[in-house]
Amino acid sequence: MNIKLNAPVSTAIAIGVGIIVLAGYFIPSITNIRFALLRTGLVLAAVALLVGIINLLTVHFKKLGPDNENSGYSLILIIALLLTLVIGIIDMVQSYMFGQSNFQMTNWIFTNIQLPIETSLLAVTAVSLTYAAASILRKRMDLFSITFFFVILLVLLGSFSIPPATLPFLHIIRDWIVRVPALGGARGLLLGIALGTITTGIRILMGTDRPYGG
Amino acid sequence: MSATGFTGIVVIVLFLGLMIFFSIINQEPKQKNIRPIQAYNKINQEINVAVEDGTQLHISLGRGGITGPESASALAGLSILKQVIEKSSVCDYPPVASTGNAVISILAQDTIQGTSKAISIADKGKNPSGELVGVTPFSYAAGTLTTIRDNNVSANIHTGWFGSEITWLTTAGERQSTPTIAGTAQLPAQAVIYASASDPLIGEELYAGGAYLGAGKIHLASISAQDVFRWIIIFVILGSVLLKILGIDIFVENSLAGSM
Amino acid sequence: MTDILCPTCGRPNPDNQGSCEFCGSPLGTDDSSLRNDLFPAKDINAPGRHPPVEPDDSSRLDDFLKPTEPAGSSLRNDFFPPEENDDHGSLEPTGLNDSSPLKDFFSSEDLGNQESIQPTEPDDSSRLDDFLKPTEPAGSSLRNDFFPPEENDDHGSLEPTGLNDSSPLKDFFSSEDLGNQESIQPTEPDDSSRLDDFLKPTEPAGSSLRNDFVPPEENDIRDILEPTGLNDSSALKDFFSSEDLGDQESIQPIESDDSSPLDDFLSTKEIDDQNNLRAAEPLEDAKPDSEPTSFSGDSGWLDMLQDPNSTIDEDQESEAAPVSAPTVDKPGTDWLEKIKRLNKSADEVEEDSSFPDWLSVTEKPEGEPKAKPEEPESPAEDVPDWLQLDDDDDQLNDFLQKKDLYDSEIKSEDSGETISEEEESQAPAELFEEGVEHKKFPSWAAAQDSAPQNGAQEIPEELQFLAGVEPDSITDQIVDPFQGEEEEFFDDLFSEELPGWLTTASEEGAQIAEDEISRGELPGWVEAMRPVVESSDMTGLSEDEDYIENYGPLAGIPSVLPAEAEFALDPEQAAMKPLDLTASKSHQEYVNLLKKLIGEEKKVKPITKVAPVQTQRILRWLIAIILIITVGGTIIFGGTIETKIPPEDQVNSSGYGALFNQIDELFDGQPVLIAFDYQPAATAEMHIAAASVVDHLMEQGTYLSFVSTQPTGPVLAEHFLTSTQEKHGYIHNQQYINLGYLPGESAGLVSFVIAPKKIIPLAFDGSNAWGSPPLVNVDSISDFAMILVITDDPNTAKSWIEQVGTHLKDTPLNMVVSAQVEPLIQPYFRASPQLLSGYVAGVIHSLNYEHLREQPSLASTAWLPYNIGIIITVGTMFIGGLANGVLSLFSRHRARQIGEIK
Amino acid sequence: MNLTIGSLLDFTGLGLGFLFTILIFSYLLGDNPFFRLAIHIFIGVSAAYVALVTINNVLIPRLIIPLINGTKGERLLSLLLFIPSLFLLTKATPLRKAGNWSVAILVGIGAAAAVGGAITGTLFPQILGTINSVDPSAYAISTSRWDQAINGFIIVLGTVTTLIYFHFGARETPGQSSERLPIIENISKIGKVFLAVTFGALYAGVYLSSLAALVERLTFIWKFLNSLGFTLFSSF
Repeated sequence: MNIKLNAPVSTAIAIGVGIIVLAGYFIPSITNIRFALLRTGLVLAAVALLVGIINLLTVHFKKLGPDNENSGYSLILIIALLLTLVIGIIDMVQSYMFGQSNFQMTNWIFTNIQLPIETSLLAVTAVSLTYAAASILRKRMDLFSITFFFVILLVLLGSFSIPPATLPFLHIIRDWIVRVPALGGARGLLLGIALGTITTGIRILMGTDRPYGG
Repeated sequence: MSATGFTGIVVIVLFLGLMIFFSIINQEPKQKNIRPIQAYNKINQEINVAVEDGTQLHISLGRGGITGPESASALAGLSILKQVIEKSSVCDYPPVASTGNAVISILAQDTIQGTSKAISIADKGKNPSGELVGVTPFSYAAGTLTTIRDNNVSANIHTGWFGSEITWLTTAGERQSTPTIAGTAQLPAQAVIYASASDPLIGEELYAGGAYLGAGKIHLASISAQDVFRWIIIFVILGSVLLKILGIDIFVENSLAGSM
Repeated sequence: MTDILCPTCGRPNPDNQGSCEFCGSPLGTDDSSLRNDLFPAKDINAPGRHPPVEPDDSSRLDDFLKPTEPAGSSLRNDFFPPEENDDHGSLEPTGLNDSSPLKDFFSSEDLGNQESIQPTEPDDSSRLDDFLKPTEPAGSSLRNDFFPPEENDDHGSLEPTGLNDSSPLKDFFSSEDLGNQESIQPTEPDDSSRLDDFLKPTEPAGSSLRNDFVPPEENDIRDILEPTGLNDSSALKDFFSSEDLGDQESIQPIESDDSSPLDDFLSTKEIDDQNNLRAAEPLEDAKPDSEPTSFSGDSGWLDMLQDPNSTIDEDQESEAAPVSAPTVDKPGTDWLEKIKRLNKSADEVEEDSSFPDWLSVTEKPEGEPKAKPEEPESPAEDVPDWLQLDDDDDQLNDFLQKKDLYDSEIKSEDSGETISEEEESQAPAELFEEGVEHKKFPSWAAAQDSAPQNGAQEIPEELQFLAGVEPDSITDQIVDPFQGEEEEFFDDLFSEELPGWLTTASEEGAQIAEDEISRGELPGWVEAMRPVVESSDMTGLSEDEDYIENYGPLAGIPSVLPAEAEFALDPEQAAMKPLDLTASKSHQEYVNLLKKLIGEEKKVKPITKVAPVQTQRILRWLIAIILIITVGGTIIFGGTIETKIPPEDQVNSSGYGALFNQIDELFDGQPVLIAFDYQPAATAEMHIAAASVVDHLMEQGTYLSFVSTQPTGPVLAEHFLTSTQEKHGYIHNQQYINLGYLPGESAGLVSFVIAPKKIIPLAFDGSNAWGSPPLVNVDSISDFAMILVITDDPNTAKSWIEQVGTHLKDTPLNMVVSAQVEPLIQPYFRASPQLLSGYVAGVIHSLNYEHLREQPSLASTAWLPYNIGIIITVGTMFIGGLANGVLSLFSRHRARQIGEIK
Repeated sequence: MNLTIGSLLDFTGLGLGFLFTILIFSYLLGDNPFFRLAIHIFIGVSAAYVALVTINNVLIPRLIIPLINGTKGERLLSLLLFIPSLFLLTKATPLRKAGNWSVAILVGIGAAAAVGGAITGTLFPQILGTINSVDPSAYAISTSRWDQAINGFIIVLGTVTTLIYFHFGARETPGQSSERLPIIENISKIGKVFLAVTFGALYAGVYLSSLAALVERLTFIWKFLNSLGFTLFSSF
């Protein structure tokens, strides 16, 4: 076990907090402590988000400069970020000071810039997903891939329903696939993931994995 | 304490005991009695390629939060990151890391700095970034796209929590003909990874990264413990099913039911 | 066996003796002592026989440190600047504890010193003594030279002594280095440089520079490291690739501020530690054997040097002496001159161009090395030997002995004396009376010898030179002549010679070593030096042979060296001989193995990189065009289509049926919690799926509370209302409230379940969240009439079910989910403790829901293009998949055929 | 007047939405500066938006307001929260080491949440669900008994074989790669099929989501063009 002791405080904190929170899952009497800690975690996560955004800004500020071919993009990113932030703060002030609710300007930006972009990004994946599914057999021609490929086709066909061309039989097959074998496999996957999750967590609670700068 | 609570504690203690037991028993960490996983072989291979090629590895750690069960996949991703940094320390260009969650980003930076220091990459300019590239799932994916393209990336390793935005990352790798090793705990994203990544990590293979990349005894012990527990689960399921068929209501069910 | 004549009483003493057995006076005081220093006791010839004084490692080290440094620990500090100490913790995981790296480092450090100095002087101790002698006033100068000044910077205490006093010494060292590298290296296969060659394949840049400039220790270290652990050595690479490399040697003495080299240096250190650690343990025993071998040769010709007339043991006469004697005479002057020339000005660059000549000659051995057995041991095995040498070094013992002598001498001397004074005072009278007497020594010894003298004599000149007059020119000088050829040259040398002493050092080789020793062969590393001498002879320096002989200052040589020796041994033969002798079968195997390894290392592994496939892009375009045209066309021309209500039994067993029934039972003003837990990207599908459901809720007149565990959720909720439920015209705070963002993912959810008012005290707009009448009585999440979660993420869905669903009493938990979530949530709907009361999954369920409500909404509008999209996709996938499958089978078949043909 | 401004804003918004949709769709032709422009704006906007929401919904109500308006206990608690928060902020500065312990709190919580969540949220419920899948009485929505029994067994088989598929332990035979016991190897093949089915079903789901987005975007584009007056096809 690679136990280093040069960050004993952080390690002790991580272990201590972890054990209390974990115990809170199983021992009802300390549930309150667990929630207090969880709330602390929420606030800290929020602060961390600010740190992350400062980090994001810093990174792009660093990219500014004539020698970086992408500095233009970074500049745009910074402008977009700061502009939205300023508008949002104005909104916030209005909301708190003057009771004008619902962050209209921010929402406008969100609705007309972020939302279309996000939806478009997902829409474009339709093409990528079709391509990926079509080329799976070239990548890996094995039982797994063949099954995978035909199950995709079956489930898609089972979802298809335009009255004259509806295939009720396929609907039933699709339903059955989703309900039975897919569930079996998913349970196995989830149980396996749970096992992996538990060991990963326990390693941190043991202090052997210390990603927190320990 | 409820039956569930008691069972939960038993599970944890059992895991802890198994992990310690295996880490003591397995004195030779080099001796890996574990099935080969292609994706991890590929990571090792790609590290070598990056060294010889003067390219970078790109590791994205997903967007999972730290305060939920998603954290585990990000933490597993971090231990993979650590191993990759350690192993690719001879690279001219150390790996570049990207995340979509602020806490993970901080952790990635800490991991990078800690690891780099341990291996004495003193030149900070060369340090991998660990930056937060975007804060919503798709902005994270979009930011990571930029990272994949703008850096001299020879391979992409996506280990962490992703949703269907992983499609963008895996196909970006494919478009550039760079190998993509990806794994996540989110099931739909796993399906996408399976279809579009060149080397998918399926299910809990993601959590075995430390063991396969040589993070030490405790990681190997972890997967041994997982194996033991796997069989316990299997026997519990099969046993209970058998008893159920026989019409016997059993203890196991009562122990677990509290949480259902 | 040669005896040393006591300068005082004139009686012979065993040459491992520090002081005269008869009169007790130190043997080092006269010229013979110097010689002793330079060439350690011959007694060590016999393996296992140790000099009388055998300090243990630590004492040796201490001794080593003491005289050179007022504060012995400062040396250590130099080696381990503070930052590095900080790092120890981080190193621990690899198994190092704090102290071990230090120890290891020291051992390697010593090795480094020995090795690096060896080239000029065969004997560690004597070498070190020499080093120390002139440098002693400022011990730290040694450090300065070996370790870039920056390190000294870290230690205020050292600075004054180190930097101030050391300038002459720096000169000395710089000249030393120049000497070593320019003139001596070629003649002597320095281990480090040899190993450097080893490394080169992996390090494209700066390798030649390294050879020339990198302080010897580092070279050695690298040698040790690289073969054993390429992975770990990145830092080393950094170190070497860094621009400073070249400058370190030349500039360091002048400038002490640079910090980057320090880092680099540190990095190498750490890696060294690790590697050394790994290597150190197994090696403990082997060393003693190796040393003796090396001395047998030394002593032989030492004797001759010492006293040409003295009786020489038969063994030595026949073997050792002859070997060394001839080599001694000729090149000695060459070297000295070279060094002098180098030191004097940059003009030498031209002169140095002569090096390539002899280098090319030295390349001769290239062919030979392949057969040579010495090298064989794998890098990992090498390391141990090195370390061993370090630990129980006879040479060191010797050195210590002598050092003691020197110490006493030095202490008695005025520390304020100039170096030249010191040197003169310490230098054996015989030697220095004649001024050039040192030329008597074999070239490699002489070179070493000359360096200090240069330092002493040419200080002013060199100081100027070092002061930055032409540091670059030196760099150039040194770099140019060697770059390409040197590598090969040293490679060869390495392959030949390293084994010589390494193998003997190994336990396995102990016996062989004994044999060799008894035959009086030169040890490998001494051997290593000889070929250079020889080569220098051949490279056009040989013209100097006559010259040397006839030259005034060397006139003494004929009298010093027995004539027989010259006849007896042809230098070329001498160079070859040990190679033959050391070749055993196992060695041969090792050589082959190592060669193979090196060869593989050099091989450029083709990196299989698939070129971006053009067809891939075309296929993507094709898919995109097909999809957009068909779907877009359907949107434009298609309109809506009539679909049928699904059969009743199907509805009853479905999630949407259950949800519909529940909502139908809700009434005016009942609080309903809606979680907008999808990401913005999924807006399209979620709007289609949820529009009808939320519409239904609003129709029932429920009071809606929106919450989200995602930051974008609150605005999505607003967007949802404005874009899909415009007709209801719900007003915030009156018919609905947006509670906003619930941070902390599932943890936040758990908190919210227990105390919603505490967790979200304020609504999204900052107003009181729980003030409106329908919510006044809501104290826990169970007080809502219904919970509806709209999500596209199976884990969010699972979190809600596990964390919230389990805490609900009578409140039903329902969901509107994306199609991808359905397989994962439907078991909760079907299982007996029904945690999920109802759900709508994707566009398909939504259409059915709309049918149930008999109010077509978004799903009905989107249905036709959506289904056209599905069928087109299925077609594309099928055709594409089939084509790819056939292609894949075809290529497999072809591959198999090719395999069969092969 | 307000109406005009409102409709102008609406139209600008639609125009922006249209523009960005086209810019993103241009990626289908290949990576290009327009696409990059769009995603950089997107990253900036989304980051700012999330920051705003975080400040507004977390920091202000939980950290600032209790400090100003709260009772003594609340103020104390907020102060207690303030300290690690401040240290965490050092992570954005060169003094980042100072924030390690704050991060350690988060990691501790995260690890515990992961373990606790995995045990209570996945391990127990999924085991129980698997066991109950063979029990017709455990079905809330009942179809035929036999049907359910058979399906139950298939689910159990799928769960167990998939679990076995992940078994890591193997025997190392010298000179060869590690191999698992033949029986495990064979069973895991069945597990692999179940996995493939699961992935196939999920993949189809993901695809349907993205297809819905595609339909929505194309509809939006069409609507926008229509609103611009492109009534070219409306006569059809």
